[in-house]
Amino acid sequence: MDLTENILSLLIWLPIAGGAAVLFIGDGDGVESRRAGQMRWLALGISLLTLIVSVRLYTNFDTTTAAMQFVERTWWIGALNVEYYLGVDGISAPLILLTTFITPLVVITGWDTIKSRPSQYFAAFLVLEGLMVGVFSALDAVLFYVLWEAMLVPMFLIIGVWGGERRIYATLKFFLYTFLGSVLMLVAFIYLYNKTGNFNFFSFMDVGLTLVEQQLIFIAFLLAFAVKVPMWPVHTWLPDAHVEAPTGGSVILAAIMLKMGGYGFVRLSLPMVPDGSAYFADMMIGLSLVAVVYIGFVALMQKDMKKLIAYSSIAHMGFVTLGFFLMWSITSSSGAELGMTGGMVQMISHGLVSGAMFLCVGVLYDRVHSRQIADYGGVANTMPKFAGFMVLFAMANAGLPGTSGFVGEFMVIIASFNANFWYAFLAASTLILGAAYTLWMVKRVMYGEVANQNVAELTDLNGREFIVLGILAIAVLLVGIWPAPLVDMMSVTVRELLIQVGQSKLAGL
Amino acid sequence: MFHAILFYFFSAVLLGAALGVIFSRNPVHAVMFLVLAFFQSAVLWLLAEAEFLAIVLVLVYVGAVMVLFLFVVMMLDINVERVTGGFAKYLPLGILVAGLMVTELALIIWGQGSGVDLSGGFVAMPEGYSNTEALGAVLYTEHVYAFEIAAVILLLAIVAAITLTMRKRPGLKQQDVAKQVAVRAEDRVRIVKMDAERGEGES
Amino acid sequence: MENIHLTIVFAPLVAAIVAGLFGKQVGRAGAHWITILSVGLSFILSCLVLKHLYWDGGEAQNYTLYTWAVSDGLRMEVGFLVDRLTALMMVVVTFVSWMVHIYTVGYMHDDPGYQRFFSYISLFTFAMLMLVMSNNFLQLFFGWEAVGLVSYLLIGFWFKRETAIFANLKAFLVNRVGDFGFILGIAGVVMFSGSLDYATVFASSEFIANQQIEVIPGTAWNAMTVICILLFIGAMGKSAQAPLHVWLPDSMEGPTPISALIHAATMVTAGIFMVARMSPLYEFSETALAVVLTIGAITAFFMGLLGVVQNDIKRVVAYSTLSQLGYMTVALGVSAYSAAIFHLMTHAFFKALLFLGAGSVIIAMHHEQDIRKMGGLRKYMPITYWTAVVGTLALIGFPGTAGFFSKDALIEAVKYSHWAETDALVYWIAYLSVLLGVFVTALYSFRMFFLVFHGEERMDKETKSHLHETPWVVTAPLILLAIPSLVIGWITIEPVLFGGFFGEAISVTTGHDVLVQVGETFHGSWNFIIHSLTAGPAVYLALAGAATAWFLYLKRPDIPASIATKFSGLYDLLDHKYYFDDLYIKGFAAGGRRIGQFLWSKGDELIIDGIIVNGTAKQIGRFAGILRRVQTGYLYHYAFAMFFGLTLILAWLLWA
Amino acid sequence: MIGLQHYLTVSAILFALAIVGIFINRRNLILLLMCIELMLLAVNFNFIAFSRYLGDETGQVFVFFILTVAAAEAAIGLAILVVLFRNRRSINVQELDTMKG
Repeated sequence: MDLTENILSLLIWLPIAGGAAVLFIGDGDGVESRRAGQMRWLALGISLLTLIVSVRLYTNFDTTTAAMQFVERTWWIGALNVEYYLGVDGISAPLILLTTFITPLVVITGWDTIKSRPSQYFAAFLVLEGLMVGVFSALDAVLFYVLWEAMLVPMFLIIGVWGGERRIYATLKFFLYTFLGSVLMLVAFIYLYNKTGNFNFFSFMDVGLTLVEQQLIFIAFLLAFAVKVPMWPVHTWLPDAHVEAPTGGSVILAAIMLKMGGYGFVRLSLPMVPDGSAYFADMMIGLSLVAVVYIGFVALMQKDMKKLIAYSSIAHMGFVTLGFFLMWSITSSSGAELGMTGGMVQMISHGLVSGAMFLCVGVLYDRVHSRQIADYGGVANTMPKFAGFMVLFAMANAGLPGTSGFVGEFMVIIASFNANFWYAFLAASTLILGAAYTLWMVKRVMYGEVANQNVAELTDLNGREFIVLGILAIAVLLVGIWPAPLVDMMSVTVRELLIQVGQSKLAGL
Repeated sequence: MFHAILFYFFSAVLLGAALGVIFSRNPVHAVMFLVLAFFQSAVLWLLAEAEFLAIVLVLVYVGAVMVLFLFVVMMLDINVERVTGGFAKYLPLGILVAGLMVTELALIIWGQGSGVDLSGGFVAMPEGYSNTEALGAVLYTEHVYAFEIAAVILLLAIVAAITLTMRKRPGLKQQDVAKQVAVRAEDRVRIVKMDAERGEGES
Repeated sequence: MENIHLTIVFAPLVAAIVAGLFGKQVGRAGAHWITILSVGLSFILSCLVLKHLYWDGGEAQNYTLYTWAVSDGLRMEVGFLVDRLTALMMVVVTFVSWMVHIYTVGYMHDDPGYQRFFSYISLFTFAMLMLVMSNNFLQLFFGWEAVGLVSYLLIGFWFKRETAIFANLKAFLVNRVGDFGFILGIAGVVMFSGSLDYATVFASSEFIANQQIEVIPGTAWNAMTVICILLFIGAMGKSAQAPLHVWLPDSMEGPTPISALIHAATMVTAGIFMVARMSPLYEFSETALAVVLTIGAITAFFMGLLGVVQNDIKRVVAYSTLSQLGYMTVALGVSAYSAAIFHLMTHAFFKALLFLGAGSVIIAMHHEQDIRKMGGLRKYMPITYWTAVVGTLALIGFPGTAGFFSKDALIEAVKYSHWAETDALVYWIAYLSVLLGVFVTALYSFRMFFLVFHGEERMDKETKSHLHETPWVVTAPLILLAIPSLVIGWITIEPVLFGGFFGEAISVTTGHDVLVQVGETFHGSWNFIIHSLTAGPAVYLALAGAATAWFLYLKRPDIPASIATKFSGLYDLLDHKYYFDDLYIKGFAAGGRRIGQFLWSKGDELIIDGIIVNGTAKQIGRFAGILRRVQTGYLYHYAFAMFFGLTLILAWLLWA
Repeated sequence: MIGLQHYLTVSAILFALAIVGIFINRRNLILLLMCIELMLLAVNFNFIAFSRYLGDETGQVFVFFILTVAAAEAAIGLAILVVLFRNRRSINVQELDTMKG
């Protein structure tokens, strides 16, 4: 089999098949048994293999074209013109790489911290990985929708089975929120199908639509994606889901699943309903800025570390949507691309940084079994290595230059200044708010005298944790110091997208 | 005419048997009445020249399913008195609903309510016609796929019935072949190293 | 040359990484050797660079190291611009840093975080060099925030101390308020010039100056003014100008070497450097310069005043730093950029000297910092004493010392500035502030000096018995810093201020060129001393201040206390630092928390989650609660419902 | 002439009787199952009648399948009943209300 021809299918089905295999091996006679050990190695091997395969996606990626690459196309449900149609461009390829990069780390994280049903846990993550890659590479609406919804199932189980005390509430809230949103997306797909006769994304993009149609479709998409991002005011599922999810679940949720929303906006909303998007752009910018400022304040007052990071995720994702919808407010010739690219980079960076932050909390939680800030204090005394990582990631979260967190924020702030001074003003307030909530937490958790017996008994990072956090730290710094490869990957596609979005579809009627 | 008499007679017995099913206090009696009803149905189907199904009904239904019913009824020690209480309480309601339904159906069947003419007789079959052969012809050609699925469903029913009713009794030794095959030496024998013990009086 | 630049910048980084990540492997000695050697290397190479640019007449170099990212035609690059301004800063930074490195060997001798400390200060040197050597706004911002990060880490170095970790958070956040303005300024630069590169931006400064921007809808402001003020907000944060000065005194919670390095000599001057670097932009906005001047004047005078009532030895020096930074800002405001940089340089030496001297005293006093518990240390610590004399004299601007030349030139520049004609109010505020500031500076400097080194010995016996001079690693840097504090002004005033040292690095429009006016009366350093003795009140004000301090704190120590009680209102105001801290902590910080709490509990939890989300769920639940009665669980009820439905359907078929 | 209508009538009455059976025997699960069998029988009657009326064997094929499914249903239903009885010592429907909302 030629690897590059079917690389996307491989990236989708390899982890899913691997997940099935892991499930089949099972836990043996418990967590300590030889069989469970083999199962873990298999899970890690599969995820690493997927990562290695995805490296080829990067090396063979052509950054000079905006066209879809690695295309695979065959009939799936012929009667309805549904295709198995895969392909990536500069928007989706980085996200796929992020997915394959994060999953092995999650597997390593769960290595010995998951005590109950580890095989099912790992299988869920592997299957989830395949589905997520599928969502990012699907170019057929039905395929996209099916994978989009299928993704909920493993995540639902991860939170519901391995979660915290209020996991049932959280997982139901998560499921209902996201499901409710995406059902309307299906309605929009069916409407477009009735117009075009197939489910191909490109024919959706080409079909002419009236303004009212575009507005309605935009709203349908908006609900699906805004929930995923999540945008204010449909964000309240996220803190709950994060708080209750196991560490790996939080990482995947923050690092990748939230990106689905942003990805949906650029892949579907903008090119398919450009006039509808233009119509609602001001509202989107408004909601994004509310997310940045309002959520920034809310994050300040969180007593639970995971909740705090969850809220900071919402604020950071506000930058993503802000960057995407700036283009109509920018009258000068430049800035639109910068905003869009900034939003994209912010997605990648947030994947790394928030994932790392959740891992850090996970490290503490595994030892003390508390997420409350008040239960800690002076952790740096007993866990110096960990403190180094935590401060680094906190700084990245606060958008310090030289870390990945800065790149996207910088681009978006500059672009938003082109649009309106006050947009930039409110967006830049994250510099203060982000630093305030992140570092205040660091102060209360890491610094000070050893607060209690639990902290005094903490042991520093073990090898596995060190490797995971170390890899993420390198990635965060690398993207921060040299984001050019990432930006180059996107730039041609983003430029093409902007041209496409710039053309009104009303003329196509 | 003879045909009509037969039809009415067997119909009457069929309905009587059905009444017997629903009103008998003893479940065993009820099953027996049900068997009777099936027999009458088979006869009526024969009258309608559906011989194959009539035979199948007797063989499969009466021969297998009804025996199963009887088996269960006899096997389970059911307190008849307790179970059949409250008999009369719901009778009026039942009769009301049933009566209403029969009336409505009759109106449809005998009236023109449905807009379809139902008054005709059956199509006469040509000479040498074999119901079994004709059924077989469609069953193994047009409906072969459904036929296969029906077979699977039956298999499923067998498996389901067995797994449902099988029970593991505590204290009963059972054999796990998978475990036997997967066994390793170190699971069986544990070599313990220890100092030799000294008995009393030794030094 | 490029390799030399790279070595200068990255040698400290490599050293920082080695000392930080492999601290255990290299050990304590390894950590200090590698960092000291690498920073020393940087210093020597920086001197070479300066020599190449000044004496050898080398060309300024501006090149790109690598492309960070390109998007939308905006090239975001990392590169170096090394001209004489940069080279001067490099020498100052690496020299002070080097001294501090050596000094640290003694000061942090017993600290368990020894390697970490060396790693941090080397990292700081790297960041500061990135800042000053940058040729574009992106890298400038990188360095800007990176020094802030290291400052954060170092203030909180003793992270067990509640006050230290409060101070470092405060420092970072206040700096972030400045950076908030700074990044908006950068965004403005990009918007109007389409580039981050200094050269391109400066080339289009005239274009920017003709642009308008509507910040408040309906009122068009000059784009250059908006950009310059936003950038200056960044400088206010970093250089601790009022009202963003509050973090600097608190930052004294960090170990003394870093107070000398970061919070006196180098990092806090980044704002001054930045404005000087941006002189081609600031020159196009009178309004922005007026803001700079006013803020600087206010800081110079009022922050100095606070130094008079402080009792912590380091805080006194910190307030004097604030005040001196105000002087530099004033110089920027009158377009005397060279004077600002000149004062920055001399200040770096003598303030580092004073801080390290204070540190030496603190070591000797066993980490006692209250000057009321010192006194008479002169005979125990002769080297520290004499270096402190040099530092104090330089600080008050005693004729002949480095501080004298820079400060006097600065005051002259204010006196002759164009503001006298264009805006008399601003002019007089600035001029009076700097003049009165001289008096105040002398007063608090000598107050501290006398209280520490002269007079009654107020320490307890235990401490007294251990008093002795500090080891050579501490005193050697003091001596090495005392030398430039004495002579650097004498040597360099002519080329730096009047000799066009900076060349094209600093540009001043003709009408603003106040230093040319000052330079007309300049005929050599000796003459300059004579001139200021005869012409200006500044030197006499300084002497008066010193005399007052002698009178109040040595001769009649009872008077200050009675003044404090007599003018208790004023004293309270000063003691509470004009209530800025209270305003920020009770106003902004607590207010922010209250807003957060309100939005969270009322917005998120009550309205969105409580009413909308769970409210919907509850309504559905209530409805279902009614419906569930139908579901009795009895099979025959369901059967009945089915048949009932069937009957209805039949009826519908029949009659519909 | 005995025709479609007659058969349909018989089946309708049979069906109605089964309903009555379900109503009055609402305590005995076995009888409920039997009544369901009766109903299926009534349905089969209809199929056969229509098949003959229209001269199309498909109706009878359907009956064939219904018989199959009914057999499966009876087998599984009875198995469930046995398990139920084993666990509860009763097949009284009124005690089986775990589905209560």
